[in-house]
Amino acid sequence: MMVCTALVFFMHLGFSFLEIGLTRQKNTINILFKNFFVITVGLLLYCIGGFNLMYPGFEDGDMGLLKFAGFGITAPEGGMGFGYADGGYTWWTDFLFQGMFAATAATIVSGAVAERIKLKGFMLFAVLYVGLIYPIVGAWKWGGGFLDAWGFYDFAGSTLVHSVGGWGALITIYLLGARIGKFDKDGKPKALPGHNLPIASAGVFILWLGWFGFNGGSVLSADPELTSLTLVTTSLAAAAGGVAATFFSNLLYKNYDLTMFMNGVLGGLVGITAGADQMSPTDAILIGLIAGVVVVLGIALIDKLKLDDPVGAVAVHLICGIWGTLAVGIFGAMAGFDQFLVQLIGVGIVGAFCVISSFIILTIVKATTGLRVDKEEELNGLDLSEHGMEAYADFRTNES
Amino acid sequence: MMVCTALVFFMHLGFSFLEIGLTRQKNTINILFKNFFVITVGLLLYCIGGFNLMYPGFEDGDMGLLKFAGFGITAPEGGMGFGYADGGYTWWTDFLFQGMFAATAATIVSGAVAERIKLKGFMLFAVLYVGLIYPIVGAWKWGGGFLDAWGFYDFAGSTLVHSVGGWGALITIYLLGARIGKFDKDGKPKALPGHNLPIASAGVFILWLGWFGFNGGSVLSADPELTSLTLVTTSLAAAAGGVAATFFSNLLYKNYDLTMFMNGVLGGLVGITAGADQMSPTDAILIGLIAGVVVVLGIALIDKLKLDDPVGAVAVHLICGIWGTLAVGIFGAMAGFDQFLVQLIGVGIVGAFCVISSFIILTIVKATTGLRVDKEEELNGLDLSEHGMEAYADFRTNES
Amino acid sequence: MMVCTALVFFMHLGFSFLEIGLTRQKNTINILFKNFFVITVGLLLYCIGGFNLMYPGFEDGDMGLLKFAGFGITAPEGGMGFGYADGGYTWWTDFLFQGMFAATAATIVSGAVAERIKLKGFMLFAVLYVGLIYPIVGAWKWGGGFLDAWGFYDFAGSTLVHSVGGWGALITIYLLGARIGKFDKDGKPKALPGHNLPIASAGVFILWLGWFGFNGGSVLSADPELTSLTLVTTSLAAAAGGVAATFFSNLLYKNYDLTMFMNGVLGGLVGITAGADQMSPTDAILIGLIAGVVVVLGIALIDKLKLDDPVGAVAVHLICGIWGTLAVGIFGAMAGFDQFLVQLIGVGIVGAFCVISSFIILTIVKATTGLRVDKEEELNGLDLSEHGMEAYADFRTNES
Amino acid sequence: MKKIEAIIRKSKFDEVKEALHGVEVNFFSYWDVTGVGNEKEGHVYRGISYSTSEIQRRYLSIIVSEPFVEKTINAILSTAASGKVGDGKIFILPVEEAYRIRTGEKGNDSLN
Amino acid sequence: MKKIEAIIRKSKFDEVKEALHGVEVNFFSYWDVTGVGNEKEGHVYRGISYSTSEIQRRYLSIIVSEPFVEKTINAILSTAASGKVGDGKIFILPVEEAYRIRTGEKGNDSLN
Amino acid sequence: MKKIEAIIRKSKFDEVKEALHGVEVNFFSYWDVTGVGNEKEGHVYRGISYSTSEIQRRYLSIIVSEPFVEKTINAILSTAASGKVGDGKIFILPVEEAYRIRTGEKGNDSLN
Ligand SMILES: Nc1ncnc2c1ncn2[C@@H]1O[C@H](COP(=O)(O)OP(=O)(O)O)[C@@H](O)[C@H]1O
Ligand SMILES: Nc1ncnc2c1ncn2[C@@H]1O[C@H](COP(=O)(O)OP(=O)(O)O)[C@@H](O)[C@H]1O
Ligand SMILES: Nc1ncnc2c1ncn2[C@@H]1O[C@H](COP(=O)(O)OP(=O)(O)O)[C@@H](O)[C@H]1O
Repeated sequence: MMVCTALVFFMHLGFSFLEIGLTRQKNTINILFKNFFVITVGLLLYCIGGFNLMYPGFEDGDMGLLKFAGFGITAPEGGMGFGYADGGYTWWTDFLFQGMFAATAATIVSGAVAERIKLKGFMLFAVLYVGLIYPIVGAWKWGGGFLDAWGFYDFAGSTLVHSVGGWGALITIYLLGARIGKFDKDGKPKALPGHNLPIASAGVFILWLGWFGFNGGSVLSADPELTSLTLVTTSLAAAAGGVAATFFSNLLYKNYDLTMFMNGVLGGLVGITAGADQMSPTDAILIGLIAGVVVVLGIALIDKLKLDDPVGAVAVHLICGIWGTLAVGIFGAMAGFDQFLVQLIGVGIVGAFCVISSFIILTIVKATTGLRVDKEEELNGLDLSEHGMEAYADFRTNES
Repeated sequence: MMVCTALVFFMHLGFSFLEIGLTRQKNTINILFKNFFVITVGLLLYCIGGFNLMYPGFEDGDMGLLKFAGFGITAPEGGMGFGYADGGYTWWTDFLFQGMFAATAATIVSGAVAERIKLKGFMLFAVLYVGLIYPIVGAWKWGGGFLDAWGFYDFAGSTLVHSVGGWGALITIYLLGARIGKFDKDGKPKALPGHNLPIASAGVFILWLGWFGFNGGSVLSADPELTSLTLVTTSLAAAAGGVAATFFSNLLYKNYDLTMFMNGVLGGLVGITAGADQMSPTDAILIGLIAGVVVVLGIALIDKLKLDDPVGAVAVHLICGIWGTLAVGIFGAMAGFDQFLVQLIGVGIVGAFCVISSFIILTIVKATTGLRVDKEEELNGLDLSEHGMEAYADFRTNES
Repeated sequence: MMVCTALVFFMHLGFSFLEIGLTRQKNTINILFKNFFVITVGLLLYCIGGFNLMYPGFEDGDMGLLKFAGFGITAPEGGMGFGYADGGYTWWTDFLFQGMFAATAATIVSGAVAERIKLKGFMLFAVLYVGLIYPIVGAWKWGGGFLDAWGFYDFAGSTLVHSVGGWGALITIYLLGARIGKFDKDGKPKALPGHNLPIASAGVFILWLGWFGFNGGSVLSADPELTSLTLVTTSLAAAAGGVAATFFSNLLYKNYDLTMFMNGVLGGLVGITAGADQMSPTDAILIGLIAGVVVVLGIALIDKLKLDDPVGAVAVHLICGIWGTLAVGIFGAMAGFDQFLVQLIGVGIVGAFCVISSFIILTIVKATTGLRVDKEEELNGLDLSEHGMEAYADFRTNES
Repeated sequence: MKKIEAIIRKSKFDEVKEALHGVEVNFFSYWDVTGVGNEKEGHVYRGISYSTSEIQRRYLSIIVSEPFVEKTINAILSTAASGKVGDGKIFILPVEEAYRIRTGEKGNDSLN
Repeated sequence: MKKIEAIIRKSKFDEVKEALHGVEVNFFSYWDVTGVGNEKEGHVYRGISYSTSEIQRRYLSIIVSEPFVEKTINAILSTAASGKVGDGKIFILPVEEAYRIRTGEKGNDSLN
Repeated sequence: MKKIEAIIRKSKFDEVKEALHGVEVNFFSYWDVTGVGNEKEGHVYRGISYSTSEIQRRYLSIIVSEPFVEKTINAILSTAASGKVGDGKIFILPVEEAYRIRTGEKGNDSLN
């Protein structure tokens, strides 16, 4: 369990690498800075919130607000991080494991909005999203809230982590607009290739490794059989997702696209996350294969909608997150129409809440710090304009 | 054990980094793609095979073939991945651990053939080699086959993993020929320096880390004393290999060659793999020191034979794999002339089988997809010609 | 525990990445070489020393020397690595864990002296420092020596590892002088920006991960409650350190400096190391926040003293190491004036010993191999002049 | 034939390229250089604030026949200027001959 | 003295270099540039197929004395051509003076 | 107006730059190139010792008005030389016209 916590922590390097690698070098420092910010501030926020939930004062306030909104969360420990402290691990481990999770939601957004968001705006958004929205949604299910009561199932967060991040990403890129040069005058998408594919690939490997902790640790017990099954389903879905995405994109676009391979692997991982402990290996492979195809189509769809998602966060985390959540009702031990319906409703409610709250938060952000850097800053790159530094000071660059 | 599985998985990033770092930037995407292909497809193949071995239909076929060939493997669970499911770990863990191993053999080949092999040809080769040859050889020893019956010892795969990969690499580079520019008109070797030594070094560190899983996990039990001894011998051999290679190559070539240091560490690791649980620390250091010298000489030998192995895979995996296997008969608890002979015979049989089967597979590959890219494609780099992408789109390059 | 050993091993990649990333590309190979040297030779030295300590011959000699010097270490197992082999882990694990630690001290020095030290000189220094000074100091506390008897507390090495490295770094950069171009004619510091910030950031993530092993493993037992508390305090201090350093440096210098974020995280980690098991989360956050501020001021101080520390090793390891050691007397379960005094005395004695012994060692180095490369070699970069290789052969560089 | 060397801001490159295509100048080569000039750029690195006059610029090398010289210059002047210090320079150098490697033809014919 | 600027395919560089050495042209400088020309290169990135006329080329700058001009041009023309669009160009510019930094000598003597 | 192209050792750049500033030459552009010349550099890679005549050099492109030509050349000659083979070259080319993009002014006025 502690090892899993370490692995989930390490995923933040994976995300950083993936995001850096798939964007242009002139925004590298900015992305790294955002990732450091999200993990450190995320942990601290989580700590502040976690502690307060233990003391009546804040707890009453917080729960009251939620009670007022009508979501019957009444248990004193209804918040995150304490709800299931009855297993074979300590409260501290649980806190840290959950804290590492929490920051993930904002990291997902970070990738999608890269290369054009204002640093201050992002920081404000991340604080609010990680500090408020993620724990509220989490409480509905993992905190024993109403989604849990309805029988909604989300093993390790296809919806609670990935979709929450994915919805935030979707709304933010919609409000933010595309990067300069992403669409030409006729609205046709252009390629703005990532600048460091080895680093991006390493990110995918590290994320896959981290998923061993993400899904393995979510068993939240030392039951070796279930944990190991989870690791098998996780790996097979990842492998299937990668293979499917590659060959499907090869079919469509007649080339062997490494970035599709990478996104396919991630899509498979996100897809299996909701039901990693409920699936047989064959189910896992099927879920992965479908996720791989879905990712490729998702990326094309985002382009068609004139949205600009440099790293494919929406396709991977939101679309595959939804697919994974629904898949619990289709494949595996829990499959059944009723379950499917519950899953669908869960996806819908979480989606609606995230969309609305993202809109509200982003409106606040726009009004206070501003959302997007100006044209000159964007063209020069955020590294120079926001940080006054270069990521690769000794190398001659080449970008257009 | 699950942690070890995760670490062995992570070795694939290590291999990718090492291979990328020691080759030229124009083939980076191609190498990454091959590595992703090997790990994902390897896992899926392993899953298909593993499952089939559980059902009479395929099992009969497969075993029948082997029976026909006269290698008396009759137990229903005679194949890989199920044979030793009596320890303190689950079948699932074992499957995944073995699956991660399997792909390694093809990854070793991937490095040696880099920068000139046709992608389709490699994919076909990898599927056949990982799907057929590796499990057949593995069954002889780990599956309880005849090598096991004879008393052949190979703790974690100096022969079964590394030599199998190494033989495949040797035959393939022989049939493939050297990269353009590797030898001048007079046959003198020229240097085609790797393009990213930090990444390559990181690969070595990651591989070393992975070896903790590779060797540690191969204890296949939670016996802490044996496992920890294994980690100590592993680390000492690695350290000794690195130091020996550095100072020996410094003696020969009068410089401090970082790539020799890296190959020496890997040579030490491969060398200790066959007997990691049988050696005292002093034995381990000796094995490592010799491996380090052997690697340096091996690399020079490969050059002298006019073979072209950009990453040193043959010297590290094949030559040190053989050395490590024989070392079981020379050093440590099992040393003795009889054991040495058995080890030698084992090395010979596996070698003969791998050489012959590689020839057959490569002949098939040559006849169907073709083996080598054409001159123009090679000069422009496989990234552009096979993938239509650049690995470092924003950087100004410099290669010749 | 074995996992922790693996993680501590992995820190060496973290250090390598951090040091590479924050220096110029023309010295990259040199730094990697030094790091490989330190970990491999460090392990081997440790093994030689460790074994000798088990046999009367050397042990008598060694202890005699120390006895002569008046430090009453008389227990036969008074040296490192055997003193506490009564826990729930094996002697082998302990040896390896400690061996991985040992090399850290020299690695810290490696970063500070980068870009100008002579390779041979560094190798000699590292051998003597890791082989003699580090174990002698370690024996005083962890070996049950007089510091331990006085009640000095240093959980995982704020003083015994980090300060020992930090003092060595300080003395060496003082004797070595600044890199050409670091100070202009008027003595004003100039920036020599690091060449690869993604790699440097990865180094920080990897170090943070490694600290889970460093501090987690130092519990030296499988007590899950204490271990998990340790991980929580470690992570919170890291997060707080990063945030404090960023915002404090933003206050001073009006920009968002990624390298300060990184150093702040590391400062927080070093700061918590002495008392990771004694602190509450709130204490940990406070220690981290102060460490973050201290790091920023420390870096400015080093510049003001006309010392040149490219990676901030002195500020992070020495200054935060001292701060962390003293913090044990200020915050947490052991706080109290008496404890503070003992901590202060411990810091002072270790400091005095390291300063003096570093001076002696460096004088020997200067007299034999020489300490600093000549001007031409430094300007051309150590990669070309000491290794005859380039780290990024395919890239067009840009440095001045 | 003339060689037009233009040193421009990287952020203006796309606009300049389109303007060149607009006047039928479809062939040129470019690379990135470091420009030393009047413009200063503020940087901070590890607490050291400094301003540098070394700024990344893009270097365009365009060989055109005489009738195109003026159009080319005007295309660049009208798109590369931001009005702030550091917009760059255009230099005109004489060219004596040009060859197309593919065919071996020379003179103005080889230019398009 | 003339300056010969040759823009060639990177894959032809080794052959060109040998040909230059063959005609005793042992001194030059080169760097990589992006060429905008007739040749199009097909790329795909994340499902977006696009073709670009921006291709990496190698830029050779060779200063030679008059007697060497023709040989140099012929050496390049005969080795750098593949016959396909995009083989590149050679330009000849006048050079007024040359100095060898090591010795300070000038004129043709400084060139070899 | 003249274009001064100087190919120098990278390790001499800082000194050269200061010398140029010393003679009021505050504007130029530079980039790194590979120089093929007399100097040989010894390398070893994985046991293969080889020496190469391809060495990284820095390429300075300085356009100055006539009165500055000599000072500039002297500044470079006096600082870039180490006396060992491989110090590099200086070439002088004619420039016909210069424009400042920011203002559109041309001639010598545009140069400073
Ligand atoms: N004489 C010159 N020779 C070569 N390059 C020059 C020269 N003058 C200016 N440049 C280039 O033009 C860029 C812009 O010039 P600068 O003086 O900063 O702005 P402005 O032209 O607006 O006064 C410089 O960074 C440099 O690259
Ligand atoms: N007028 C020019 N000025 C500068 N570079 C040019 C010019 N014309 C061509 N080039 C360079 O030559 C390369 C090849 O030219 P291209 O038109 O593609 O092929 P071809 O010469 O075979 O018709 C271009 O990519 C560009 O780098
Ligand atoms: N004719 C030339 N054309 C272009 N560049 C040249 C020429 N001659 C020399 N160079 C450049 O000058 C550098 C130094 O020249 P080299 O012959 O090595 O030394 P030296 O000038 O001291 O004899 C070469 O590496 C090359 O970059």
